[in-house]
Amino acid sequence: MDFGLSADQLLFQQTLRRFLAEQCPMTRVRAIMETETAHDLALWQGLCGLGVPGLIVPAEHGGGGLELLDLALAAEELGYACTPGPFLGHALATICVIEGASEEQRGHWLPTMAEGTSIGTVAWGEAGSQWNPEHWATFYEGGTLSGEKLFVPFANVADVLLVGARNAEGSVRLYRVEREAPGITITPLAVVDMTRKVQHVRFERTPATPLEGPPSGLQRAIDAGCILVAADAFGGSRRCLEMAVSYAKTREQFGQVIGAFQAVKHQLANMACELEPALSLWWYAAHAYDHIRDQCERHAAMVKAHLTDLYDRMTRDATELHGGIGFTWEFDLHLWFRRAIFDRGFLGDAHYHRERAARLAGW
Amino acid sequence: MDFGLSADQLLFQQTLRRFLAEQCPMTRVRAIMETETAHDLALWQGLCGLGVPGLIVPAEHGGGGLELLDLALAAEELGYACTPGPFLGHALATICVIEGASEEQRGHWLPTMAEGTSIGTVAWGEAGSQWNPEHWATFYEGGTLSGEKLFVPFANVADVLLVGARNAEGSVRLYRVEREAPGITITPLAVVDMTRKVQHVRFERTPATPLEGPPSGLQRAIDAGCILVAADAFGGSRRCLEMAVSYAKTREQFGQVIGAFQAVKHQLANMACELEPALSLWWYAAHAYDHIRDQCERHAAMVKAHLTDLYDRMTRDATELHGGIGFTWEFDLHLWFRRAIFDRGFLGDAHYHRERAARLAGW
Amino acid sequence: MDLRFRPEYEAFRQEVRAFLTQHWTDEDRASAPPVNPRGMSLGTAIRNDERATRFRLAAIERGYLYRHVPRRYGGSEQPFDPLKLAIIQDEFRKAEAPGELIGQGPSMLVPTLLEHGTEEQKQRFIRDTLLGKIQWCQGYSEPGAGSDLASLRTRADLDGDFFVVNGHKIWTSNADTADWMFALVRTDPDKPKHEGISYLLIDMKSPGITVRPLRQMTGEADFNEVFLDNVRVPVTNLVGKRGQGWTVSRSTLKHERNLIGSALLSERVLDGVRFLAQALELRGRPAIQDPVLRARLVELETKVLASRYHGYRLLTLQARGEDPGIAGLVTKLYGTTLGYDVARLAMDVLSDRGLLAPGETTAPAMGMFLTAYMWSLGILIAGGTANIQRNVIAERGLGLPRDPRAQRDTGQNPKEG
Amino acid sequence: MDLRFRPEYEAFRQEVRAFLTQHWTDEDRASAPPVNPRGMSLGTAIRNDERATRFRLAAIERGYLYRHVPRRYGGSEQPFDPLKLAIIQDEFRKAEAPGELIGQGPSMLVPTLLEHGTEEQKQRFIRDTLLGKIQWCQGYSEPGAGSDLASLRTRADLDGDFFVVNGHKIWTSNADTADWMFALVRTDPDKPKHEGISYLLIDMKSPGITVRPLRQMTGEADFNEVFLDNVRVPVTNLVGKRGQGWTVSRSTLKHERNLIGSALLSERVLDGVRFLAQALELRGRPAIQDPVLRARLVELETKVLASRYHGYRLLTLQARGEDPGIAGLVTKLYGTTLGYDVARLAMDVLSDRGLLAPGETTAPAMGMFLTAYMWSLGILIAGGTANIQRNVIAERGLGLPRDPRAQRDTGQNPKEG
Repeated sequence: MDFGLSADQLLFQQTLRRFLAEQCPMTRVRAIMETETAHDLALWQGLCGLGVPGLIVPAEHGGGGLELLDLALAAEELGYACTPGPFLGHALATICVIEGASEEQRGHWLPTMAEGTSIGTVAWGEAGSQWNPEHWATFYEGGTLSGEKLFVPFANVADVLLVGARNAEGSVRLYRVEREAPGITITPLAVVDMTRKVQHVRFERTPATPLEGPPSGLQRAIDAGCILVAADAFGGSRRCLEMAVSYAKTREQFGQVIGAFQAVKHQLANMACELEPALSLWWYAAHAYDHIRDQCERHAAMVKAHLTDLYDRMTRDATELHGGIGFTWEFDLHLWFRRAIFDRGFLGDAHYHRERAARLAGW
Repeated sequence: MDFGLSADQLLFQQTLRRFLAEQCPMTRVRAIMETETAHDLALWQGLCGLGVPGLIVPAEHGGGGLELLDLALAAEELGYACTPGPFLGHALATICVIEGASEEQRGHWLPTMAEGTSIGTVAWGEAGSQWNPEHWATFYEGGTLSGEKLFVPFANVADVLLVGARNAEGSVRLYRVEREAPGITITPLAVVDMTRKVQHVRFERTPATPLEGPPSGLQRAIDAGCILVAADAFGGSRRCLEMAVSYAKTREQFGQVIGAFQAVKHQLANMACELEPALSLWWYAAHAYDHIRDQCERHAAMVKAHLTDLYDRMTRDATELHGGIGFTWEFDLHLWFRRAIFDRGFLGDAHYHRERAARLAGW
Repeated sequence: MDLRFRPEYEAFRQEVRAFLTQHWTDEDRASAPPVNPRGMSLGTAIRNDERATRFRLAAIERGYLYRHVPRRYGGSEQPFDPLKLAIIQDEFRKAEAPGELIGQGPSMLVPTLLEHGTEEQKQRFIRDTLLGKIQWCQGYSEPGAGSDLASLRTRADLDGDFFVVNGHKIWTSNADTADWMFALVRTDPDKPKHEGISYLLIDMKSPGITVRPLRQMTGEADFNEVFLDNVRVPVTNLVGKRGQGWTVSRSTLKHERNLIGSALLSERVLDGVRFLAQALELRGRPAIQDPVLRARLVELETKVLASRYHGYRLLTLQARGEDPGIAGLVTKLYGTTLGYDVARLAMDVLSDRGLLAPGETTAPAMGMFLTAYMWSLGILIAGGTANIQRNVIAERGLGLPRDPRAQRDTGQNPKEG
Repeated sequence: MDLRFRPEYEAFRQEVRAFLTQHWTDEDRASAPPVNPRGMSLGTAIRNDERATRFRLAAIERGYLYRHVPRRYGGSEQPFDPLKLAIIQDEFRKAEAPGELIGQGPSMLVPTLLEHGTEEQKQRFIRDTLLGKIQWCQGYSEPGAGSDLASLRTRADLDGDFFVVNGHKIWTSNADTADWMFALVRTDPDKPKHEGISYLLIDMKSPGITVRPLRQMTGEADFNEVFLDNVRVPVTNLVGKRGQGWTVSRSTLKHERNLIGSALLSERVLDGVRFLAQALELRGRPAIQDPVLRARLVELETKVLASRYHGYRLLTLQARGEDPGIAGLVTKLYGTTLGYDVARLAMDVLSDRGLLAPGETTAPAMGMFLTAYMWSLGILIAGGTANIQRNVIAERGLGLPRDPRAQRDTGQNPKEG
C-alpha cells in the first residue's frame, strides 16, 4: 500500500543503470550513433539478456509479465544513459500485439518479440503532424495497406511494423506488416536525434495482417507510448540536471566555483523544483495504465505534454549553464538536447496532447 | 529627425511630474480614492491649469493642438503618480469628438472639454468581455439609445458619455449622451482599482446625438485608448521598478542590503530589461497615431497587450520583492497592482488584442 | 507501487459515500454561514460552525479525519494509507463536507505537540484544537526579521516558575480571535543565533498583550501586530527544551498535513477556475473554449496533479523511514508558485470582470478570485520568500556551496498555516 | 520626435525601390550561391559573392550602406537619419538584396578602427573589410577565460619593432578562412587585471599560427582554436595605446550596427517563422491558424518591434550626445533572449517536423530552423552569459551594490559578431 518502487524495481533499475554505464558509456553511444542504423546488435542483445524487450510481455508468451511502470523505468534509464537503439518502437509494437491481437496471434508473435529476436516498431504519424488516428489516411483493403507514415522509428532495423490504418468500414485498426514485404518503401532521413533514427515509410498494396483483438489496442498502445516517452524525458532531464550541478561544482570563474553564485544556484534550484514532482506524475500515469484504466488516457496525454516541455527547458538551461563548452560537439550535453526534440515531436506535440486532455475531460 | 522627446515635451513631462508630486502625493491619492467618486475637483482643476484635458484638442477649439504622444506622456505621468480621476475616459471622449464629430459639433463641444469644465467619458464594452464594436448590441433608433455598457470610467462624474452603438443600418457609430439625460441608469460598482472607478450604465431610450464626422472616429478613439492605457501601464511599471530598486538598496537582511544578493539583483535586472524597450514601443505607436496612420491600429493593439502584460508582471515582481511590507495595505505598492488590473481589463484583454493584431496582419 | 482501487478500496469509497450521505445532508450543505469576507484568509476557508463540528466528530469517530493523531488526543489513529486518504479527500470535496481544519493550530501546533509536547500539553490542547475549539495564532515574525529569524528580538526572561515576555510580533493572523499563541522567543539572549530561541505557548488573555490589526493589500485586516509587555507565561508552557525552539518549530515539516496541504489548496482553487471558465462567457463562447485558456488550464491541472502525487511519494518515503532528500525540499516552492499561477489564471478567465472587487454582487463568484489572487501572492511571500526556498534547495538539496553571508537555515520562515 | 513619412521620405523610399529594381534584379536574386551549410553561422548569413559586392558598391555610392563610415574609408558618409535607415533596411529586406555585411570585421573591427585606429590602419583595412575582401576573426576568448577576461593569458612581448605573441585562443569563428585576426593580448603581464591588455591586429598568414577546427553542437565546425607560437606582429598593428586594449575593444558598443544588429537578426528569423507558419500544415490547417502559435507570434513580433524602436531611441540619444544609461545596457540581454524565443517558436511551428535535421531535403526550410535554434542558444552563451549581463544591468544600470567576488566589468565578453 504505497506510492514508491518495489525492491524488485529498485534492483532492476540499478542493474540496468550499471549495465548501461558499463556497456554503453558515452564513447559507445557516439560510436553507435555514427553508424548508419544507430542500432548495435551487441548492445541490443545485452538488453535482451536483461529481459528489457519483453518486460511487459505476459509470462506465458515468454516475457517478464510485468507492468508498464517497469517498462517505463527501463525507458527512464535508457533516457538517462542516452542509449541508442530501437527500444521505444519495439516496446510499442509489443504493446500493440499484447493489447490489440487475438490470443492466437499473441501466441504466434510475442515469443520472438519478447526475446528480442524479432524487432518491432510502430508506423503511426502522418503528414501535417497528424498523430490523431481519426485523421489517418492510410487504408487497408483486400489484405493490403496503402499510404504513407512519417517518423517511424528504426523502420530499417525492425522486422515487423505495427501500422495504424483505416479499414473498409472507416474504422482505424492495427495491422502487422513485415519489413521485407512487397510494396514497402523506407526513406532514410537526416534526423536530429542521432540515437533514435526515424524514417518515412510508404506502403503500396503491402500485404498486412489485421490484429484481431480488441479495437482499443491502438489507443492503449498510444497511451503507453506517451508514458514511455515521458519516462525517457524524465531520465534525460535528470541527467542534464546532474551534469549541470556537477559542472557548477567544479568550473571556476572569478576565483570561485560558479555554483557559489546565487544566480546559478537559483537556476539549478528551479530546475530541481520542476523535476521532482514530475517523477511522481509519470509514475502515477504508468501505474494507472495497469490499475486505474479510466484515468489512463488523460494522464498519458498530460504527462506527454508536461514531461517533454520540461525536457526542453532542462536541456536548454543545462546548456546555457555550461557556457561555451555546452555548445561544443565534443561535450555530450547536446545529445540529450537532441533527444528532447525527438520526445517533443514523436506522437504529437505538447499542444496536441493538452487539447486532447481538455477534450477527454469533456470541456 | 529623431526618435526622442522634444525639449517642450521634456519640459511638460517635468512640470507635470513636479505638479503631481506636490499636489497629489500618495497621502492625497489615498484621500481621494477613499471618496465616493475618487474625483477631486481641485486636482482636476490643477490638471486643467496645465492644459492636460485639452492637450490634443485643436488650438482653434481651445486646446493645446498637440499630438497623441503628448497626451500619452501625460498618461504615463499620471500612471507613475497613481493619480486618481477621470483623465482617461475624458481624453478618449475628446478624441471621439475630434475624430468622429462634424466640424460644427467639434466647435460646439470641444471648447468646454478642452478646458475641462465639461468632463467626458466613453461607454464601449459590453457583457461577455465584448470590446469588439462588431459585437455590440446597444442600438440607436429614433434619436435614442438602448442597451447596457459595462466598465464605463467615472460615469457618475462625467457630464457627457460617448457611446458606441449600432444604428438602423447595422453600422456601429458614436453617440453623445448627457449624463443627466432621461433613461440612464448608472450602477455603482465595487472595483479593484480605487483610483479609477468604473460603473455599469444602462440606456433605455436615452436621447442621444449621433456624431456626424467620419465613421473611422470610433476606431481612432479605440486605438488612442490602447496607447494611453499602455502609457499608463508604463508609468506605473517604471514606478514599481523604482520602488523595488530603492527598497533593495535600503532594506537589510542577513547583515546586508537585499540588493546585494545576486538573486535580487537579477530579478531587478530582468524587470529593467523588459521595461526599457517597452518605452520605445509605445512612443512609436503614439507617434504612428498621428504620423504613420496605416501602422497605427495594429501597433495600438500590440502595445495594449504587451504593456499591460508587462505591468502585471512588474507589479507582481515588485510586490514579491518587497516581502511582507509589500503585502500591507499601508504600503502603496498595491495601488499600482490594482491599476494594472484596470489596464489589463479595460478595452479588452491582451489575448483579444493579440488576436486582433494577427487578423490585421492578414494571418 | 500499489495505489490500485482494489475491491476493498471501492468498498471503502462506498462506505465514505454512505457516511457522507447520512451525516452531511443537503440541509447541512445549504446551511453555510454567511460568506465571511475574511473567508479566504490562510486556513480559515473551512467551515467551523456547530454543524461542522458535529460532523467532524462523527468523521473522526469513523476514522476519516486526523488519521495521524492518536485517539487519546482526539484523532482517529488510523494506519497510514495514502489511498484511503485520497478517497476521503475526494469524496469529502465532492460532497462539500467539512474536512480537517487547516488553521495554524491543527497544521502547525498539533504536529509539534505530538512530537515535542509533554503528556499534559497534549491532553490539554490537541483535541480542542482539532475541533476548532481552541484557536491558535503563530508568533514567529517580527518587524525587520521577516525571513531572518536569527535576528529575533522578543525576549522571555525567567522569573521563578514564569517567563516574562517582552517584544513585538507581526503578521500574526487571527491574533484578535485566537485563544492561544505559539511563539518563538529569545530565552538566552547571549547565545548565538538560533541557540537562544525557545518555543512557548502563550495565553492570549494574559495581561500585557495588545493586539492591533494590520491591513493587507486586499483591504481586509487578516493579520495583526501583537505587543507583549511583561507577559507572564508559566514554564510548563515551554514546548521541548529551552533553547531548542528553532528545532521544535521545524518538526511541523515532517507531518503529512503540510505535505498535502498546498496541493489540496491549489486543487480547490483550480476547481473553481475550471467552473468559472465553463460558466463565464468570453467573447461569445464559454471561456473554456478559448484555446489559450484551455491549454493553460490543462497545464496547471497537470502540475496540481504532480503536486498531489508528489505528496504521495513523500508520504511513502516517510512511511518507509527513508530520507526524501531534495524531493522534500521543493514542495513549498512548487506549491506556492503553482498556487500563484492558478489564481493568476482565474484573473485571465475573468478578463475585464477581474476589475470587480470582492463583495461586488454582480461579479462572478462575488469577486472572490481577486482575493485568492492577492493571497496567492501573499502566501508566496509568507512561506519564506521564494529566493530563500531556492537557497535551501540548492544548498541542502543539490549540495552547492553555502553563501557565507546568508543564514538561510534560519530563512525557512515557518509562517504559514 | 520625428519619424513621419513626410513626402521627402516617401520620395526617398521610391528612390530606394527604383535603385533596387535596377541594381538587384530577379536574376541577381535567383543567382544565390548554393546553400552553405555554415550559412547560419554568426555573421556570415549575408551573401558575399561577386554580384553582391558589385551591388554593395553601387549601394554605397548611393549612400545606402555603411552610412556612418566616411567616404574616404569606403563608407557612404551620410548624415545620421534613422528613418532613412529604416526605409533602406525595409526595402532591402523586401527585395532580398544584400545589406551591410555583419561579420566580425564590419561590425566590430571597423567601429574600433574608426575610433582608435591610426590613419594608416583606417586606410589599409576599412574599405576592404566593408566589402568582405578582408575577412576577420576575433581573438578574445581563451580556454578557461570565457566571461572572465581578467584571466587572459596570451602574451605579447615586445622585441624591437615587433610583439612576439604566444598563446591559445578558442571560439574563433572563421579563423580558418580569415585573413586577419583582431586580438586581445597581454602586453604587460605584471599589471593587474585589464591594465596589461592590448588590442592587436594579427596577420593570419604569419608563421607560428596553427588553426584547429572546433565542432559545435550543430555538428558543424564554425569555430576554431588558434594556437599562437612566437608569432611576430609589427608594433604598427597595435590599435590604440598599449595597455588600453580593454577600452579599445569596447568602443564597438557605441556604434549603431551593434545597436540595430540583433533586432535585425531576430526580425529576419521571425519573418522566416511567420512564413513557415503560413506555409506549413498543422493538424489540418495552416499552423498560423493555431490560436496558441498565433498569439505567440504576435507577442514575439511585438518584442522584435520594441527592440527595433529601442535601437532608434539609443541612436537618437547618441546623436544628441546623451548618455543612454540603463537603456544601453539592456539591449544585449533583451536581444539574445528574444532571438532564442523566436527560434524556439519555429520549433513549435514545425511540431514533429522539427525532428528533421539540417540538410534533409524533405524538411521544411531544409531543416535550417534547427540550426537557427541551436545558434540562438549559442549566441545567448557567446555574448557573455545572460547572468553577467544581468550583473551589469543591476550594478551599472540600477546602482545596486557590486558583488566584490565577481569582476563583472570584465564579464562583458565582447565575443559576438
